[in-house]
This record gives sequence, structure tokens and C-alpha cells, in this order.
Amino acid sequence: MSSPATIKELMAVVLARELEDGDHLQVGVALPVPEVAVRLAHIMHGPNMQLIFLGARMNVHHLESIPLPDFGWDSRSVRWAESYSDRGHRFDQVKDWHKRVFFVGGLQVDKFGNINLIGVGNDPKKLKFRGPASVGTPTLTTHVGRYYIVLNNHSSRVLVPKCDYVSAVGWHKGGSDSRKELGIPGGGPKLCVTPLCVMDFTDVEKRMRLVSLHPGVTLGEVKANTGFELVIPDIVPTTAMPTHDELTILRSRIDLNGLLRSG
Amino acid sequence: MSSPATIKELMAVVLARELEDGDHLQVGVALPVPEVAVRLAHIMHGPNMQLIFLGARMNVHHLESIPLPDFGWDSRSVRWAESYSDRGHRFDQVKDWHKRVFFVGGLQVDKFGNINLIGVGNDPKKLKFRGPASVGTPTLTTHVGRYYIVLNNHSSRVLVPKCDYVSAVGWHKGGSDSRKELGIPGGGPKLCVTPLCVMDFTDVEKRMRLVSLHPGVTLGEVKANTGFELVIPDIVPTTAMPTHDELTILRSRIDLNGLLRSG
Amino acid sequence: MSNQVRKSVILREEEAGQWVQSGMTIAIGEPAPMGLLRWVVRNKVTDLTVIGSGLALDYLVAAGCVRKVITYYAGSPDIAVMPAFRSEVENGTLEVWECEEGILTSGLEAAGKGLPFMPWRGGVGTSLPDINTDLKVMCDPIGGEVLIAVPSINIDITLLHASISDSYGNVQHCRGTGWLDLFLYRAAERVIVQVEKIVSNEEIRSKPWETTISNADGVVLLPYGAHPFYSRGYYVQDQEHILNYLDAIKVAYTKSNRNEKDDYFEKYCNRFHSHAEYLDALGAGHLISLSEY
Amino acid sequence: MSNQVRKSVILREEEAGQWVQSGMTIAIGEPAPMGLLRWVVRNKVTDLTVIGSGLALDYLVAAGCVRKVITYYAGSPDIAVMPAFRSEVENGTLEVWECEEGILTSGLEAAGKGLPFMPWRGGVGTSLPDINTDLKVMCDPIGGEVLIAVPSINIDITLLHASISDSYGNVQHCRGTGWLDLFLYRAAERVIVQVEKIVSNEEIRSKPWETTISNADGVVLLPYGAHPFYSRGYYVQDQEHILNYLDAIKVAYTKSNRNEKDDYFEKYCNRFHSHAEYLDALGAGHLISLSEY
Repeated sequence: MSSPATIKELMAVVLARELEDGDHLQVGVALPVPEVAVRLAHIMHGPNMQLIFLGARMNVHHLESIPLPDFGWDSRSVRWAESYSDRGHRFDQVKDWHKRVFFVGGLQVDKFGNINLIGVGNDPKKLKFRGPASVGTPTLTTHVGRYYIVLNNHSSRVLVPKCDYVSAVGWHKGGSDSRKELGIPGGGPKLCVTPLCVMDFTDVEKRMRLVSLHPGVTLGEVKANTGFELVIPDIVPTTAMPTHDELTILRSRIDLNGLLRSG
Repeated sequence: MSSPATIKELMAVVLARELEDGDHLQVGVALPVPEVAVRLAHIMHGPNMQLIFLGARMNVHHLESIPLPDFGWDSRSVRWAESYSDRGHRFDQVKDWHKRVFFVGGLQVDKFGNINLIGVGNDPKKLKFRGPASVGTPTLTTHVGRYYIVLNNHSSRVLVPKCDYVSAVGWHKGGSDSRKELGIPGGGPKLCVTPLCVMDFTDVEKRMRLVSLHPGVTLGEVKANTGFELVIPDIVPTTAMPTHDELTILRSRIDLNGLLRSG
Repeated sequence: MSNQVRKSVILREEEAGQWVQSGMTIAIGEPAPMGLLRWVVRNKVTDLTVIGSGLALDYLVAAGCVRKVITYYAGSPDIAVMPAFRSEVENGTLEVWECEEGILTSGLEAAGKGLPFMPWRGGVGTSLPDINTDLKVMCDPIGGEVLIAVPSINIDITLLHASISDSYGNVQHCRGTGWLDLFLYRAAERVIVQVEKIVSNEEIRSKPWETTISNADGVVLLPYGAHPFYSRGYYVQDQEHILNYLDAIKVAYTKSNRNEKDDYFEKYCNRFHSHAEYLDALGAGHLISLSEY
Repeated sequence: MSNQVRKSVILREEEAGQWVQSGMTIAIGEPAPMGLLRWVVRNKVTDLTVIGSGLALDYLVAAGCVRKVITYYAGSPDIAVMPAFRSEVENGTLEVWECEEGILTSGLEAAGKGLPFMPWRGGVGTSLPDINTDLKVMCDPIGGEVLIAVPSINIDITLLHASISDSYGNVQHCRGTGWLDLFLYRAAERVIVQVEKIVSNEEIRSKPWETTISNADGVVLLPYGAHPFYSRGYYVQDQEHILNYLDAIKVAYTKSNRNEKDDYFEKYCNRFHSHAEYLDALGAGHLISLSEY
């Protein structure tokens, strides 16, 4: 219990602190870090949060423990549900998604937070690397109040000058009006959290900017592993480590099998 | 039981004979004649018919009696349901409405079977007579396999040269391609059944044509009460009266309170 | 960890009544949430735009609450055209957004989906786009077919009746929802649901697949609140009461003498300060009789 | 009166299997109707266009049945991209109709509604309309907003798994339907539903509000038919089996040695002449263990 926080645990805590009571939290597939984050926030400070997993909507603030499932496809993960969105239609009420917060990964992410889940290569008919496809990210990132980009690795192959294909529009070609000009109403990407650092987007240009470096990470390391020019503020703090309470809850009441402690 | 069939009973039997096993039968509101007709057909020859009342879908061929409700808004009329269309969306599957048969009345009907349920008068903002509005008739008549126009009275105020407003398109401005040209796929109106006669539509022009006169009705009477020139074939038979079986079933197993015997 | 608790959305009936303000666009589900509508009448709310149909719509028109209706049907199985609706429209004092069921549903869907419009085929070739110029005839951008573009229909408050809810706004319409209820909910800024019972959150969780509305903004406990209409699994419609109402309104509007109407509203709505008083006046015996299927 | 009786739509599993013919467009619901899909594989059907996602989609691709996929997601929580899908696309042997959930749903809705297209906002500004030229960027005819026109997606046969049905095709997905099941049903020319149990018509009528599909063209009794996936209220997924499958496919495609894959299909599909034989091979003890929540 007393071993220091791993990078993934740190990332989860960074995200958990971003979440506000009342948020409706939808986590995309295969993103264990946000899956832990939303549970942690819900326990710590979110009695009115709603968690949306596999189409089920739940508020489990009353539970002592909100464990991660052993298996991503475990149909039992919806056992806490108050409603299933399959009854109505999950896309029939996007109007209310301004309350919703989403988390998304990417094969490629550019400096304006545009994301590619389609694939890598020049010929879309014969990709060099075929991705898993866009899931619901185009629609979700269009409408949700805000979203977080969460990457499993920080490399210049992922953080690229230009995505080969765009699945989800972030700040498009840059500028705080860029989403409005496209007519896409959601609040856009707020942070990009990686194993090396936390980044946000500048106010006017909406270019990706370093916010904090994780403990032990150097600025040079971040620059060397980012495929575009990152905005670097004068002062770059170190990402605040999890508190004792945060880490205790995370490990003893959520990540029971230590998914974020390994790898 | 042995009193002769009333005109309304006759109309119901005319319609019942039109219906084929396997038809999905949807009756609009306030149309007791078709409400009786679909029940009669279902009992007589329709083990695979489906009746659609108030959004509920039912097959009640196994019942001895399928009585009319006492009260049009009786929520108990859906007690035989096998499904409620409110669950999904009643308009989410119009693709399959080619199996569906519909019945509709009208404030006004023209010679091409166009129908007005909106109102009468030149100024739509201040109608001389305000109708009940179009209900679902525009969508239903656009898509169903065929439909029947059923009128409570046959007069030149109802059967008019031109509807003041069109709620539901029949054969539009005439011609067997007229619906296709508009891009509306359903089969269009098949018959118009009134207290005086049965009418259909000519093959090419799709003008309303007399098919049969109800017993005791003269051709002159029909002409005098029709506001447009009806196509009159050389031979106009008398509408075939209900058989003993038909009338017995209608009265003893459907119209228990004699709704079609009065008025 | 936090000292905060999950917020209840239960409203007292009079609070819920206050949410509906003159000039708003409101929608009425099916069965009509009559307990809430009686507050709208009692509070003398005016100039509403109302999305509804049939008798409940006419009730609000007769009570003087309505400036404009969005409806596909203002008739009933027992009366060709609703009397207050008919009279007010013929007098030019009530505006109608002329439509039909598929078009209305499309406009509501557009609102729920955050889209400016939805295409619909029903209505092509009819007078609807001529009378209602908000409806635009369009060519589909794929194959050039002619369709009707229905603009999104946005609602300030939707008022619904349902069976049960927990205190957090998880509503279950047991035994099916009214036709348009979920569309009206999704198109609305806020939704208030009156329910027969408020149940535990555990009861909701025991059958989450039955939850029809997961985030009602307010829920109000109004047992028998759909009276004189039915509530599936609870009671059937009060046929006699409905026919009495229709008679009163018909007489009032045909004779151009509105005493009958005023009497009706006084007798069945305005004199009561609460839903419980209304139920007392109906009497327990009468209410019990409505629960006999 | 008539001597006719109401027709049953119950199909034997092998009859149902025959409905799916090479070259058709089929759709797969959730949980995947594996019992039916095993017949598709066993019958060596080829050149299908398949609307589906995740593992079940990859299963048909790996089995060689598929020419084109319409999918929003070919990954899984446990593996970034499905191996057969990935390999076939990278080799240029599998066509992808690139889309996303909202766009797919819109195209299915258009088909169900008999419309040539539906507008959708999600995807505006992305590469989707560039890659998939069936998607047209359009201006909305009301306010001129830029949207995507999604063409209707029509399906020859939709294959679903559900809890129960009567013999007339009244299907109830107890405890909720899969996300897209009802959209896939409405967009299809025909639908076959495999069910855990066939029940009396009276059981369906006792809760008509739970009927999710009222006119299935065929129903097939295949208890445990979603194996290795879950069936709500009946059994949970067979985690070990799923991971075994993923391993076999991953190895087959990474090593460009397809013996592993062939072994898998032989062992778990091709050698059986019926679903019952498949279940026998799994063993009663194993099946019972999956019913422990």
C-alpha cells in the first residue's frame, strides 16, 4: 500500500481532480486510466456524478468499493445501472451532452487535439496500420461539454504534426472559434494527459501547451518525444503527486487487482 | 338478430371482404365502421391478420368475441396486445408498412382521393370550419400498402371538386404515376365507401368511379350528392348484402351494443 | 469521503406548478399529467405554446392558458373536433402550428439530437408546407428525392405522468410509455414527471432496463394524478368525468355562454389548494372504483 | 370460422442457416447470435457485407465469410485492433465502409423510416466523408448549418440473439436489448432471432410492453446460443473461451500461419452438425458454471 504511485496511477489522479460533481462521465473502451479516474472522483467528491459504462448509467456513490472489472467485456459491469441507454436511443439526446465528460485515446494526435483512430498510411483502402475505427468519438467529441485525451504512450509517432486521418475534431486548424466555425457545439478537448506530462490548449490559438511534467520527467524528454512544437510556458511545475487518501482509495477500493500498478 | 343489415353494417362487411389474411390493419380514430370491419375479417378469414389499435398490436383470432369498446378512449382496449409500438418508435419502421392497411375519413375528399382533415375556408389562419387536424394520415397514406376512405355521409359538401387543404395525398392531380412522381411509395387509396355506395379509382386517370350502389340507392341520388363528376360504368351492381354468417358474427361477437345498428 | 450527498429532485406540487411560466413552450405527455396541468390552470398561466393533443390540450385552451398549439390531432373518438380548440381557432384567437404525427416526431427528434432539422416524407404533396411555412420542401442530397425538412421543435418544459420514480429522477413508465413521451422528454430543456409512487433507488436498480427517463429535473408525487385519464397498472379512465367535461365545454362554446366552462374549472380545479383536496372531492369510493379493471 | 390457423415462424437451426447466402448484406446484433453465425461459417458462405463490431465481426472475417464490413469499431477492451480485421484490411482484401456509431445509427434509421438519408452532425470536420464518399457534406435547408447526409443502410438479413419469443415471432429481449439491435431489425428486409426459450403466446401477452420485435421473420431455439458471449438473465460471458479465441486468431495472423485459426474453427464450429453437439462438447458442467453470476 505504501509503494509510490505509478505513472498510470498519477494520470488517473490528475484526471480525477478535473472532474466536477454533477458531471456525466463516459469512458471509451480500453482506457483503464480514466476508468479508475471516474471511480476515484465519484468516491472522493462526486455524489451527483453519473458513470456511463457500456451504455449503462449509474451512480454508485453509496458503495464502499467500485472495483474495475477483471475483464473488459464483463457483462456484469452494468450491474449497478439505474438505466440502460439501449432502451431509448443513446444518440437521441445529444442535446443534453453539455453535461457529459468524455475520455478518448488515439493512434495519432496533433497539436490542435485532433485525433485519429482510423489508421496510418497514405491509402485509406490499404492502410499501413489499420486502427480500430472511430467508435463513437466523432459524435461524442462534437457534443460533450469537455473531453480529455489520454495516451498510453508519449511518442512522436503518436503526437504528430498532422494526423493521417481525423476521427474526432479537437480545435481543428486552431483558434478558439474553430469549433464554432465548423458548427460543432461541444466544449472541445481540455487536457491531454500522457505518461510524461499534462498538456492543455492555449486560449487563443488552441495549440497544445505543457502544463506540468510528471516527477522525474525532463522538458527535453517531452520535446524529444513530441512530433510537433509544443507551447512551453516560462514556469513548468511538476505534476502534483497523489495524496495518501487518493492513493489509498484508488488501490483499496477501485484498482483491486493492481491494473495501474503494472506495466 | 334477424333484422336486416343497416347501412353501416353493410359498409363494415364491404370493407371486411376487402381484407386479406396477413394484412396489418390500422384503424384511425372515430371510425367505428372499419373498427368493426377489421374484427369481422379477423374472425372470418384472418388468422394471420394483425390489428393495430391505439399503438397496440394484436392478433386475437383465438378469441370467440372481439367486442368494440364502450368508450373510444378506453385504455382497456389494448388488453389483447402482443406489443406496444410506444416502446420502439411507431414511425421507425415505415419501411414495412407495405403490409399495412389503413382506413381514413375526411372533412373533404376530391375525385382523386385527396383528403382534408385540416378545415374549410380560404384563410388557414381563420378557418370557417376548423377540423381535427391531420393526425398521422399524411405519413400513413404515404407509406401503407393500400387504404380505404370511409365516409359517414355522402354529400357534395364532403365529396368536393377540390379540397380546401390536403392532409393526405391520394392520387394527387390524377394519373397512375402521380404518386410515384411525388415520390410517395404506398399503394394509395383503393376504395371510397360511403352510406350510398362503393367507389374505386380508374386504372389510368385514377378518378373516382362508382363500383356498386347500396340497396335502395339510385344513381341519381349518388350523382346529386357528389360534388364532382363521378366515373359511372355501364353496369352498376347493387352492393352485395351481408350473409347470414357475416351479420351474425358482426352482431353477436363484435358490435355487442349495436353501435352500427343505430344512427 | 465527501460530506455531500446525492441530491433529491422531488418537488412539492406547488413548486412544480411554479416552473411553468406564462409565455413558455410546454409539452404534455400521455396520459396527460392532469395534476400538474391543474396547477397551470390554477396559477392563471397564459400565452403558452402547447405541444399536445386531444382533450388535455383542449382543457388548457378552454382554461385560457394557450396562445399557440403544436398539434397533429385535436379531436377525439367521441367528438369530431375539440370545442375550445375549434372555437378559438375559428375566432382567430388561437394559433396552430399545423403538422401531423410523423412531422411532429421528426421535429422533436431533431431537437433531441441537436440537429437543426430532420427530413420526413409524410406530408409531401399535402398542404402542410403551404400552411406551416416553417416546414421546407427539400431535395435529399443523396438521390434528389423530394422530402420535407422539419425544423427542430424545442421545449422549455415537458410535463409527463409515469408510474414510479426514485428521488433522483430515475423514472419508470411501467407497462409502456405514452407514444410521444420520450420524444417530448428528449426535446425539452427540463422535464417534470408526476408519478403514482416514489420508490427506493434499489427498486429502480432491480430493473434498470425499465427506466425510461434517467434524469428528470423534477418528480412530483401525485397518485391518481392522471385522473380523469388512465394510468397503466393503477387505474382506468373515468369515463363519466370525461363525458361531463366534454358536455360542459361543448355547451359553453356552442352557446357562447361560458358559465358552464367556468363552473367546470371552479368545481374541478380552482377551488382546490392541493391535489389531495381534489381527490377528497372525488371521494375514496369513486377512486377505488376506477381501480377495477 | 376459417380452418386456417395462425402461422408459426419457428425455424430449425439448419433452415435458418440457409437463409444467409453468399453476397448478402447481413447485420449482427449484440450479444452476437453465435449459434446462427456458426451456421454461416459451417455453410462456407462468402462475400458477405457485414454490419457488426468487435469480436463477432472478426470471427466472420477470420472464417473467410466477409468481403466488406460496415463498422464503427473493430477493437476490444483487451486488444487494440481485431487481428483478422486488421490483417485483411492491411492486405487490401477487406473493404471497410468507414463510419462511426452516430453515422451508422443514422443510416439504419433512414432505412427503417423509408428515407433516402438522415442528417448527422458527428463527423463534420473529420476525414470520414473523405474516406467514405457515400457520406455527403450538406447544408441544412432551414438554417444553412453544415451536416453530414448519411445514406440509408439497407440490410438483407439481421441476425439477433434475444431471451424469448413465442412461435409467432413476438420477441422479448428481457433485461434490455443490445445497443443497435432494434435499429438493425428495422433496417432489415428480414430478421431471424435466436432465443433462449420459446414461450407461450400468453406469456408474451402478459407483458406486451416488453415485446421488442413484433414480427420476426424467423425464430430459432438456441439455448446458450450467444456463447461465448453473455445473455442477460441467463449466463455471463465465457471469458476463458473468448481469450482462447483471441489468442488463436492473433497467433494465426501474426505468424502468417493459419493453422491455429483453422484448428479453432474446426474445434469449435465445423465439426458439429448441430448446436446441441456444440453444447455437448462444452459440457454441462461448464455451461452451468456460466450461469453463476
